[in-house]
Amino acid sequence: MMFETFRTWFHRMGSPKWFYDITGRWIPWFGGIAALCLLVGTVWGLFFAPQDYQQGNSFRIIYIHVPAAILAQSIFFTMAIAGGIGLIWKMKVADMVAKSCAPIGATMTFIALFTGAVWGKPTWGAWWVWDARLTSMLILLFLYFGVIALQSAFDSKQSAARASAILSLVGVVNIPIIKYSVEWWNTLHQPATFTLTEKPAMPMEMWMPLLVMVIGFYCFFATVLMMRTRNEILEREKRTQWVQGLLSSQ
Amino acid sequence: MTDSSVGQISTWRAFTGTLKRDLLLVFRRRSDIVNPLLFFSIAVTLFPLGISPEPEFLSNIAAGVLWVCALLATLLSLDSLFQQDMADGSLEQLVISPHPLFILVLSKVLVHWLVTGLPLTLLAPLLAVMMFLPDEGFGTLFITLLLGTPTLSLIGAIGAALTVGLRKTGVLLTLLILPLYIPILIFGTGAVMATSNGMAVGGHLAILGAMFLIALVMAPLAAGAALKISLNG
Amino acid sequence: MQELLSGQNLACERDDRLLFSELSFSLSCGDVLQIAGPNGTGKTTLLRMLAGLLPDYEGEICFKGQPVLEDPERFRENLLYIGHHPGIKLNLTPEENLRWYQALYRPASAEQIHYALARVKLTGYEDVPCYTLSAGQHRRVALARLFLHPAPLWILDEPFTAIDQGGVKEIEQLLADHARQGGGVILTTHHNLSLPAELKVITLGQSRQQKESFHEKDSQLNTEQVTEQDPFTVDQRGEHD
Amino acid sequence: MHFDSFADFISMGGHGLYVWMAYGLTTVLLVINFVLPVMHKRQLVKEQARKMRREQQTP
Repeated sequence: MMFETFRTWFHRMGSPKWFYDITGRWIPWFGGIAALCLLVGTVWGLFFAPQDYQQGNSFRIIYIHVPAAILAQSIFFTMAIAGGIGLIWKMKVADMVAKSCAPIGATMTFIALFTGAVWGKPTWGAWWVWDARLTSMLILLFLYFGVIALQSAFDSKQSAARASAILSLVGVVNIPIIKYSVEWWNTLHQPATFTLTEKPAMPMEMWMPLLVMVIGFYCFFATVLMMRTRNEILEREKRTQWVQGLLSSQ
Repeated sequence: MTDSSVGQISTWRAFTGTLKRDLLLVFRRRSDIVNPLLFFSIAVTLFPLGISPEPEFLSNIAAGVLWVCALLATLLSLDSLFQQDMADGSLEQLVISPHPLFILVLSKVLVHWLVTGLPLTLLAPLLAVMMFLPDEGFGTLFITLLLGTPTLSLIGAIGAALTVGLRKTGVLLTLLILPLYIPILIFGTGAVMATSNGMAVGGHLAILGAMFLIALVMAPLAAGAALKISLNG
Repeated sequence: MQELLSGQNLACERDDRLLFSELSFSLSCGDVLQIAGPNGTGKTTLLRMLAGLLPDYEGEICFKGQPVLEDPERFRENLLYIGHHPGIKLNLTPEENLRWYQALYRPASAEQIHYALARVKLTGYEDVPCYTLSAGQHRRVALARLFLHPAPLWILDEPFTAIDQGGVKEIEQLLADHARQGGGVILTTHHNLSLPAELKVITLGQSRQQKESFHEKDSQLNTEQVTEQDPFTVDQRGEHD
Repeated sequence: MHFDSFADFISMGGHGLYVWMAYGLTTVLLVINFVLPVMHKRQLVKEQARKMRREQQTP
């Protein structure tokens, strides 16, 4: 019974029109929650959260650095899963979702890198330190660039989607290996440097805004992802009647 | 039609047949073997010239330089892995032959390693002398390259398969593959440095071996799937 | 006669362009099927699809009544496909080229390979690197596989490209013999085939002509060109790419 | 409220440059990420309108 329900849902999900309609209803909700959480989280993090006893107020960068870093990785996973679904079940919508993930993920990775570097300046006294987290973020950014470059190198949209799906799946297998090896490499070369975010115990007032920001970032990602996928649907299905009707009515 | 269908279809024969054919092709065009080796030697030479010929300094960076250059030499030779087969139509024949595609891909990757990875590994100790690698490091360098270069060929095959159908590959292959090479580089050089510092390297080698096995299982499958896509690009 | 290959409701869409749809056919043992139609109507695509090189299509292809996707290996063992590019390595001799192909299927002795090369008029060229041979001779090396690999189903994309008139006659004879012995052939060609056996023809691109009127002039021209096409013009085109 | 005055808030205990740089660039990038699909959609609608007009002119 459960399985049947899931299958019909999965099947309907594969229909671009259905996906377009349902996400049209979801976008305001996700967008609203995203705006609310980002606003509340920022105000809370900047005004009300206490400052760190070691790092002072530069600590407040954590409220964007950590969510961006989390998102950078989960978007890569989302992209690979969507790509895999598109590859196995030949689902067009999944291909489009995977394609829409890449630029958002690259942005998040860049935000994580940039905020990490800016945070590093007052903490370590240098704009760039070969810290394990920053280094893996840098490699992740390269992986994103690879997927985007491969995506745009193909003439055929179908082949582009398939090829980048394979690349992102290969990337997903590699991400834990890369992370592990970079961390190991880091301990080898810089023993006992203190990392930016790993605190033994953060007080409640410090991590609550962080939680709010993480939720906000996730909702923001969902919103933009749906918007991009909807555009992708419009572009690829522009010969169908429903898209033509929909576009000309606006 | 001949009436002699004596032999049976055998995947092993397809594997060795492809292996023999590709080795023969390389043998006919020897520059495919020599060019990566020349690149390797020249690139290594640039470091003393570009940074400093001081023995103490060079011995510090020797392992890293040798590994990075070996990696780049492999990368540059990957471009042609499937290119010829794509152009002359024999790639189509590989794909529709009654054998699992990953076996045939494996055979091509093996040839690639035999003509680039293996010679690079053999040449590396020689260049290591010029880079003043500490004596203890030689064995480890050789073993890590022996374990690491097949992984480089395997992972590289995925990138080569993904880009073979494109009109202009350019640096795309490098962009796709280099980030995936980083773990191998880290553990390869890490092992050599560890021996130079008198530490045990069993762990490093085990990890390199594990990465090789993962690549051995997964890369031919991924490359095979990528080839099928590239044929339709 | 037993059915060798059949397709039901085949449709192919490449990048939002519908090449053909609702295409059904059936190839029995003893049939020769020609795919005809003007350039760009999907002849090669259809052949690639039938050979299993195209993963996305709609409809179903059956080999001896069984869907190809259920047992692709069995289908592939029984298929001989020669594509647009002959698949010949220029740095290898004809004999070495054929030896590799036979390694993929059933091994052949040197005598068998020499016999096959003799049948395509390449005696004396067995040990010569292929880059010294002409485009027509490359095609002949590929066609020599027809004598070596006893597959019932042949799919040939423009097998007469760059082949001289005498050669075309022989290959036509070969196709007829293969059909008489119970095999099936699917091919595209711009030649007017003269076969003793009955020739089935599928013409692609007709429905499109009806829909898009501006194509009409084009396609009329094409049917005339097909009959008059000189093998040498094809030859030159083949060498360019 | 953690800060005593607005100036205090801006200076962030001497780390103002870093904090505001991080937050500023992030805001810009997030806004760009949001605006791009909106513009893209507008462009798609415009293209469709243009196509409709063309088809009406040459039936």
